[in-house]
Amino acid sequence: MTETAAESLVPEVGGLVIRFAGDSGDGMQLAGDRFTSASALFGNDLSTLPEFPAEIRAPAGTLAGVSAFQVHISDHDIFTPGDAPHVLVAMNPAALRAELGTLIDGGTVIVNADAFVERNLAKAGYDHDPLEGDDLDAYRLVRVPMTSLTKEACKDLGVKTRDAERSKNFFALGLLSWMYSRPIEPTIEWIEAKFKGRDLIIAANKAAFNAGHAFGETAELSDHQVVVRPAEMPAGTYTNINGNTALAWGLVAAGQLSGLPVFLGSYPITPASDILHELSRHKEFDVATFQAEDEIAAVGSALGAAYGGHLGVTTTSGPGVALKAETIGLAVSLELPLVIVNIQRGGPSTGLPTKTEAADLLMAMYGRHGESPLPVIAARTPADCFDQAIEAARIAIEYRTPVMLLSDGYLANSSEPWLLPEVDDLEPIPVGFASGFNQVDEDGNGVFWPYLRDEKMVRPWAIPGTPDLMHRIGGLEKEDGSGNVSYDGANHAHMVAVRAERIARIPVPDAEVCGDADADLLVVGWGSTWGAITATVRRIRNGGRKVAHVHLTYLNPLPANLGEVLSDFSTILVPEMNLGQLVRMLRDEYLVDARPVSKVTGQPFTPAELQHVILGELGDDA
Amino acid sequence: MTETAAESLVPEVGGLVIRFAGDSGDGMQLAGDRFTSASALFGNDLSTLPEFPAEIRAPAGTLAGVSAFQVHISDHDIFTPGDAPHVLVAMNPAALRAELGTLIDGGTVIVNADAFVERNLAKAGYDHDPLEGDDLDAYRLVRVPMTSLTKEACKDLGVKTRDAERSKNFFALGLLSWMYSRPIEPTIEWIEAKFKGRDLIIAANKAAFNAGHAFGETAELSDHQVVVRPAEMPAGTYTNINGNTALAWGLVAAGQLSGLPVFLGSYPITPASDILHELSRHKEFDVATFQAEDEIAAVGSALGAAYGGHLGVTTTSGPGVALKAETIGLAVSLELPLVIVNIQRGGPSTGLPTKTEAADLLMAMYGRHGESPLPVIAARTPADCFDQAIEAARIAIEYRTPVMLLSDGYLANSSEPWLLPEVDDLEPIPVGFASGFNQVDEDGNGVFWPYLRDEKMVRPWAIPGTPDLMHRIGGLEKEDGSGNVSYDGANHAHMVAVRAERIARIPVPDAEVCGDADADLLVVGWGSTWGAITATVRRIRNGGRKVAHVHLTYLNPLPANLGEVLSDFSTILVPEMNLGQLVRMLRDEYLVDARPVSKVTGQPFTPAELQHVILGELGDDA
Amino acid sequence: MTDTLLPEGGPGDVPPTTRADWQTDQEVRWCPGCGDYSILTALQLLMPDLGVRREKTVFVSGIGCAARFPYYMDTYGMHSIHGRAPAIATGLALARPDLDVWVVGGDGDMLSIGGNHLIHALRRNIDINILLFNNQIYGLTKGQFSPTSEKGKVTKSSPIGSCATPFNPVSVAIGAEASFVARTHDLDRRHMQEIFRRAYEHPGASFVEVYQNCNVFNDGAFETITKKDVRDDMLIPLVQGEPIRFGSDGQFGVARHDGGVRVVEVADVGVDALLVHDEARPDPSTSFALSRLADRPDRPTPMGVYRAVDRGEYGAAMHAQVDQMADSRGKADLKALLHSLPTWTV
Amino acid sequence: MTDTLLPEGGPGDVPPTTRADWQTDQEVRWCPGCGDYSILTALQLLMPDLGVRREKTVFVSGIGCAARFPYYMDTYGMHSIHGRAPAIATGLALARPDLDVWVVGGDGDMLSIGGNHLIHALRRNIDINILLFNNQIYGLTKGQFSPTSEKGKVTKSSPIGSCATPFNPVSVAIGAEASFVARTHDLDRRHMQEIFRRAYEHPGASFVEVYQNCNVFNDGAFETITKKDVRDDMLIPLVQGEPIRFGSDGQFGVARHDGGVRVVEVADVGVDALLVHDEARPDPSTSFALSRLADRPDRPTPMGVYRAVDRGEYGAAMHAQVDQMADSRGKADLKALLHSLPTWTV
Ligand SMILES: Cc1ncc(C[n+]2csc(CCOP(=O)(O)OP(=O)(O)O)c2C)c(N)n1
Ligand SMILES: Cc1ncc(C[n+]2csc(CCOP(=O)(O)OP(=O)(O)O)c2C)c(N)n1
Ligand code: SF4
Ligand code: SF4
Ligand SMILES: [Mg+2]
Ligand SMILES: [Mg+2]
Repeated sequence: MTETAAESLVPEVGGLVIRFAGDSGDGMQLAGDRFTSASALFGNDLSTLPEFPAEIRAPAGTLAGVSAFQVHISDHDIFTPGDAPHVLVAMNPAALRAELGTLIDGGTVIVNADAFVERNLAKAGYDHDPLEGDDLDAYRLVRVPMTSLTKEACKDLGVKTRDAERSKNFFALGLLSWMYSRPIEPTIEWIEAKFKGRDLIIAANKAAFNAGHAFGETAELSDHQVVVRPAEMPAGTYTNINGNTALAWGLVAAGQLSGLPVFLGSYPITPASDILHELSRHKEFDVATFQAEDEIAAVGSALGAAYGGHLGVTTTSGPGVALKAETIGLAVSLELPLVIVNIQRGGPSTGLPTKTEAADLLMAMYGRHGESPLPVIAARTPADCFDQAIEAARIAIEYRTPVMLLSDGYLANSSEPWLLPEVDDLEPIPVGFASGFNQVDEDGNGVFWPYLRDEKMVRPWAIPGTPDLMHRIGGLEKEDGSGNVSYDGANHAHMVAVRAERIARIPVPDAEVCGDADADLLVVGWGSTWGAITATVRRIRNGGRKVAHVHLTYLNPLPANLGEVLSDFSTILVPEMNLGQLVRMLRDEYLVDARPVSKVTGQPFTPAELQHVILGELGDDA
Repeated sequence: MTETAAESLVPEVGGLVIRFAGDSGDGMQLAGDRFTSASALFGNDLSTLPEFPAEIRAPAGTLAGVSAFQVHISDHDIFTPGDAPHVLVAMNPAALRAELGTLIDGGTVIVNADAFVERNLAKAGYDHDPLEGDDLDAYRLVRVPMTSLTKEACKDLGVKTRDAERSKNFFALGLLSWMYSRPIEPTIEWIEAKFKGRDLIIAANKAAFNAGHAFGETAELSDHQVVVRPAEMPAGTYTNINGNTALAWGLVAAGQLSGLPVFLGSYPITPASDILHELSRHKEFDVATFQAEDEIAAVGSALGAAYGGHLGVTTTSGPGVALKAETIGLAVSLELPLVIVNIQRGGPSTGLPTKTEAADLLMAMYGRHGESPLPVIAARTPADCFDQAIEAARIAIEYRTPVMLLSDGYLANSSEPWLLPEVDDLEPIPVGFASGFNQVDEDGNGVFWPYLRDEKMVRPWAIPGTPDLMHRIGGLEKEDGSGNVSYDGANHAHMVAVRAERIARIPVPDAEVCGDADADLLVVGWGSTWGAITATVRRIRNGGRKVAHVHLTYLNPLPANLGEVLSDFSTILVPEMNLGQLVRMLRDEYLVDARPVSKVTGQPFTPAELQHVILGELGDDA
Repeated sequence: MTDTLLPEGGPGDVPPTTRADWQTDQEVRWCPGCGDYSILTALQLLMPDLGVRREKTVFVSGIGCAARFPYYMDTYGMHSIHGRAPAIATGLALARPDLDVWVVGGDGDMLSIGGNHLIHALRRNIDINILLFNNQIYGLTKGQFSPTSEKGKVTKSSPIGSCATPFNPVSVAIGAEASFVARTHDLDRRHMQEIFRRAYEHPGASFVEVYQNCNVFNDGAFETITKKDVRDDMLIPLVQGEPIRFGSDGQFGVARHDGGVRVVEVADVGVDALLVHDEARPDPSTSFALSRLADRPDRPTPMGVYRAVDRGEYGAAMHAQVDQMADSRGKADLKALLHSLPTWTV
Repeated sequence: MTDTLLPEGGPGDVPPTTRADWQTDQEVRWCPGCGDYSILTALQLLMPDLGVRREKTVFVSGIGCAARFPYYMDTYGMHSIHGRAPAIATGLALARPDLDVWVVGGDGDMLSIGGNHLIHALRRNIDINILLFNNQIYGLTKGQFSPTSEKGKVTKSSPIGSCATPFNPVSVAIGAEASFVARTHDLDRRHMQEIFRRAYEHPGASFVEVYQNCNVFNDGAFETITKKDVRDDMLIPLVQGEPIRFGSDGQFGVARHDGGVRVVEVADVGVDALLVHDEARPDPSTSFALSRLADRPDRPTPMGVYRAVDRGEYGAAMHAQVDQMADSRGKADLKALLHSLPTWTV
């Protein structure tokens, strides 16, 4: 019905960015999430950006307590949660005050008018009611008494008033669903499934949702109504996925593809904990999760399991990686497979734990004593976290080395439609434990040398339990080949070189240039900036200017062709959510005058910001 | 008497490198040390290189158990323990086998012939007696039955035979003292002082020493006798100092110069432990040493003490720095003074704990999560450890920041004559704790803002106990100025920039070019390579070729003029005891094609090695 | 050389303070209903009574909900990093024996990642007051089991139950040579204050476990023993020198049994059979036995001071050594130090 | 997908081994006279008796003299980093319940830097056998005091004596919920073997403190109790089910006293007054009390198994959960997992 209406009457727009904002207790993450799901099922391309306070329950009604969820829906493929919202839903004055600045000029503000009472205004730091003054003159204001209408809708259901009030996020969702022509059914079904057995809650949420929907229809809001048509997307089955879930599933998949049990040693930390949570729910895949006493024990237990022939994994964020450094160094020396996942967040120190940043790249490269090189790879989108988790495991297993996989708070929590891979198409990861002698001693007897290398410079993985291959490994320098402790200087120099070379030699795909290969300006990125850079490059090229983009998944070793690629461009810009880290690596490695574009505000780049910088660089302020 | 003889008859040489080698239990470190002291008192310039096994008492007689001490004495100023020994003292077959390769062709080998018995030969892996075959044809062999002569000398003293045998290192020392015309008295006095109260030991050691001396005189060794005249050195009082002692004294001095009590939080680790030992002996300087339960507690306790207004210091080696990373990041965020000393050793992981390496520079720079910059400085000679300890403390206190001070195993244990500074000439370190309000609130009342910065961007150090200035600090991002917790993105970006800039702005002395400013080739070094580079550069210039040398004490920030300096040279070589770390920083920072010269054998560069590389570079294989 | 005097605190007598003096201008950001509020109140109300100076008081914490504590006390304070507060406080307390150093942290902060620093601070008997807010859960990271969570606990990271036996914090502390060990709970302000005062007065390390309700992720964890209506029958007050007795009518008591202790009915055994509480026994065995009475917080649980012995605190010994060296060697003389190895003059 | 089978160890019955089978070709590099040698010998001699497979046996250690141990046992082994062996062994033992995992380390390794991992491994009751070689000193770093060094000990880092009270490792372990706790010493091979065998047989974490002489940096630390001529009067054998009695003529015994235990003369109190040793008491209080008998190794010290209770080991519970999920959900199906959130098809 709505859909028919939409198809016939409602104006279409290509894309829309909506930001739900309210108090932490107002359920905005849920509302945003549901809106997103409905949009996904509707067929839009989309990208989300949840943002929440560091406190569990920051004081109600305050700026600190504001929780927001931004979703960008589109009828074509998109890469970011959008430059700036077109629509802001503000459930209370604090949300309005905190978030209004993000809205585009002329955007729509939908407020829960009931919440604009003196007490709340004061808590938000308003000395007047912004709904009355000229604060909102530049916007289209939609005042909706959401609380009272929700209560009204629930009044005959036997729900306590307080509980009824709680459903106001569903009222908002209903209203938005009407305004932006989202399908109703998925939400109704979700409510019924989610709250199964709690009938009163189901009833209240459904009533609130329907009331919101009806409000849109009956109030004179039809001039606000627009529709965003489904995007044309490659055929296949999709699911809406965030980075942490994708990463967890990637680890499960890596276990299946290698045939190895997965052992996750982890210690909770924002924004990585959800990977631990997700994996702990999938033990049937032979996934063991061990919540250790700290990060050192987490990585230590994973390394112990790896020694035992499991796929050892540890997940954490920056502070945890710092603590793991010594043990990672041991793994480098032991040449055992290990996957270390860093979901980066704002630093230094405790920093901004719930905000995103990507300032741990140089720590990944150099954050250990001695020469202790290891492969570093980074995921670029939420769904890519799945692929890179498998890739990290593959490199770790194939090359017997700890691998650092970088993601960040933005990828972790934001979501996008993911074209599900065919499980049977996923490449198996060959393992091949050592099973017999690999050397003869002076007397002609078979012996096992734990550091005898193959053509890839990889040593055998001989796991305890294997008859005859008993051997000892350790962090003291060892003689190449025999693995015996060696204090010999020449051997040490050799081993230092071998450790460097065996990592440097790992083959990684060539860097691909997207956009105009003949442009003057190249943008080089890594990690989650992919979305913003891709969107920006498309815009600039659509605007008729030339620009190229290389996005690095492999940070160590770098793609073999990268130096050559870089040499083709006169200007190289490197946007990073740090003060310039990859850019240092590029300058050092290739002696090119790559320049940093930094953002460290706890939020991802928007295409608008990058566009501004790049056009400025191209000599155009447009 | 000896001296008269020396003056009249004995041929002079400009310099001499002697290597004492024996079993760990043979007392070679002591013999070397005494020889060094006597030479120092005699007025030579000198430089030493002690080397010992990782085991406490490696199995007697084996190659693994060999302990060696190399000393270079000279009649002019020198900078290294020498390219290769002219004289090798080998107390047993293992020592001969392990060390012979280091000797120059035609060098002198002095062996304890008594030790060359079948059992010992076998332990050393000889299948024949090298004293009999042609093994030593290229050398001048001096066979001395040291054990039996020592026993003979002690036989009437009432010393047990076993104990008498133990004195054979003094026999060797006596012999060497005669051969190389060292004064006798200092050693005799030292024996008497050291073993005070243990008369039998004194008697045995003196008897052995005198017997060794007499053996030189009576045996026909006078053709081996040479003298190394005192060096011309600047006037003043000297002492022979190793890097760890100098560093410890520098910390004591920093306490005195700042008027702050020193608090050392430390956990034992080779080769840093001796700093803890030394400082624990000087509590009267208001130096507290706290042996913590681990490195994290060590740095934590030092940070706690720093918060309390002490000069907080922590000393460790690479594995310890890795563990301290998270707490150092906190110190960066808290902007409190803290000195972190890293006596680098061979890595990665446990690596070669008793050998030297300098591969922790990039960890010092980048080994923490988030953007967490801190000043990094490095000592270049044993005595320089004194100055740089003071400098590290000065920067930490003046700029309220953790400072990383790098030394290494070579500097730690080797020694050189040190022209003692006049204590009164040492610059005081101003402190200035905050004592009053620095801000007024809206009501006009005085308040204290812990993050209000002065013109150097430095925040006040307001220590507990100060009335009125109560405030809270922490690792969460804080609002600049007020220091209140702030999750604001713009403030975070500002603070990240401020933290970077306030370190980048610390004024450091310009880089000085030594050698030929108009040369084509510049050698850039840092840390303990100073000696080898300086000696090399001198040799090459003496050979009529042009070469320049810049040695960096300040690694972060780098000297302001460094880019300009580098741009004057077409070839830049960077010798480092790692695979190339400073060279990365230089390439990145200045886009110059600086190239690494690496050595990671657990031993410092020798001038001969560097000379070879540089001359090769200059197009000359000579 | 400069002379940098450490501040002495304000002059003269300690000025009287009120609760308000101990409150900061920072919004308290715990969840409404969190047990942390009442602990904060208890301390803010106690401080004026203790007659201490704000500027001489420091709160050091790690990371967690509990560890937000310093922001709300108008004293000096450091919100440090996860698990490290006891180590940082150790350095501060050793450097500055003139200060009152308090350490606050959660069960994750102090028993999981920070367990080692905690036991070493207790062993060394550093003069700090350690308050462990035990809510048997990780609050700030939104609800994973902690080292004090009961076996089988279902949480985000243990969807079908945790596999681990929890620590008993009092047992851990006693096993680690703690000289002062006590337990209290967030629903009894008066008891908390009494215990905090005792902790404050104790020379050396004081360890106080505070049962604290996390109403968001582990609501009611201690209800079975601390709720008003069951409290009398479930909490066993430890009173120095008194037979250990409890129950709404004093009908229960604690008596020794097979090397440990057990709950008895006074009517069955008689008052004389009850264990007389002596927190100051040099041998910690009885205190340890008391800690085993309740291996889960649904059994009668002793509340109060389990152990309080004066065994000399580390800082005093450390400073005595400084004095000893100063006395035996005279005034610190840098020049003499530099000349203490053999020297020669050119 | 590949099918990577974990090895099952050699086929069939366990082949008999001799001591030589357990020796590696590596030179043993402890100082001559070090107590570590006799512990090594004890284990190498015991292993054939235990009837275990070398390939199924793993020694994991940290760093220190003691931690060199794995190099000398011809089994699988890892010489890891300082303090972390219990954590690494935990991962290995959980991943591979088919292995016998032993952990070896010194007092610094396991009680100083590694204290936290140790107590958590004990609490969780991981199925590993932990041997702590306690020489009350840091050997490998050449002689600093350790957390078990007596107060006042003069070492390189404590030139006028250490200020800290030491840990009593047995008390620490019991306070940390250890299910198996024992003490033995390097001068009594037979006793060591008996204790190591018990540790091996115990399901869950076994903790064995071995008094070990460091003849270079702390020679004779245990002489006052372990030397042949004093041993009978100074070592108290703990024998399950027997009254605790010792002395060259059995003249001494141990009896309960004021909640703890004390040494008595049997003649004074009679045999019936002696404490009958029961390592299996669920309440650890008596075992704890026994650990307090000697607060320094110059007083009569119980040797043997202080505590041995079966309380379910962590790994079994963990693997049961894997099976439980597998049972309830059927065969792991990656495709189903990827389709477990709402999907739509284009
Ligand atoms: C090094 C490090 N690891 C992990 C975290 C994440 N983290 C913050 S608080 C916390 C535990 C909180 O539990 P608890 O200490 O019991 O305090 P509560 O929140 O329950 O008061 C964790 C794991 C962190 N901040 N730093
Ligand atoms: C992270 C780290 N810190 C410190 C050290 C130095 N270290 C090696 S062994 C050791 C302690 C040795 O004492 P203990 O564990 O008692 O073993 P022992 O040598 O006495 O057998 C220390 C501090 C290290 N290797 N790594
Ligand atoms: S999460 Fe729990 S402990 Fe944390 S503030 Fe909320 S109620 Fe308190
Ligand atoms: S230093 Fe001590 S513990 Fe280490 S090997 Fe020597 S005697 Fe044994
Ligand atoms: Mg908690
Ligand atoms: Mg030891």
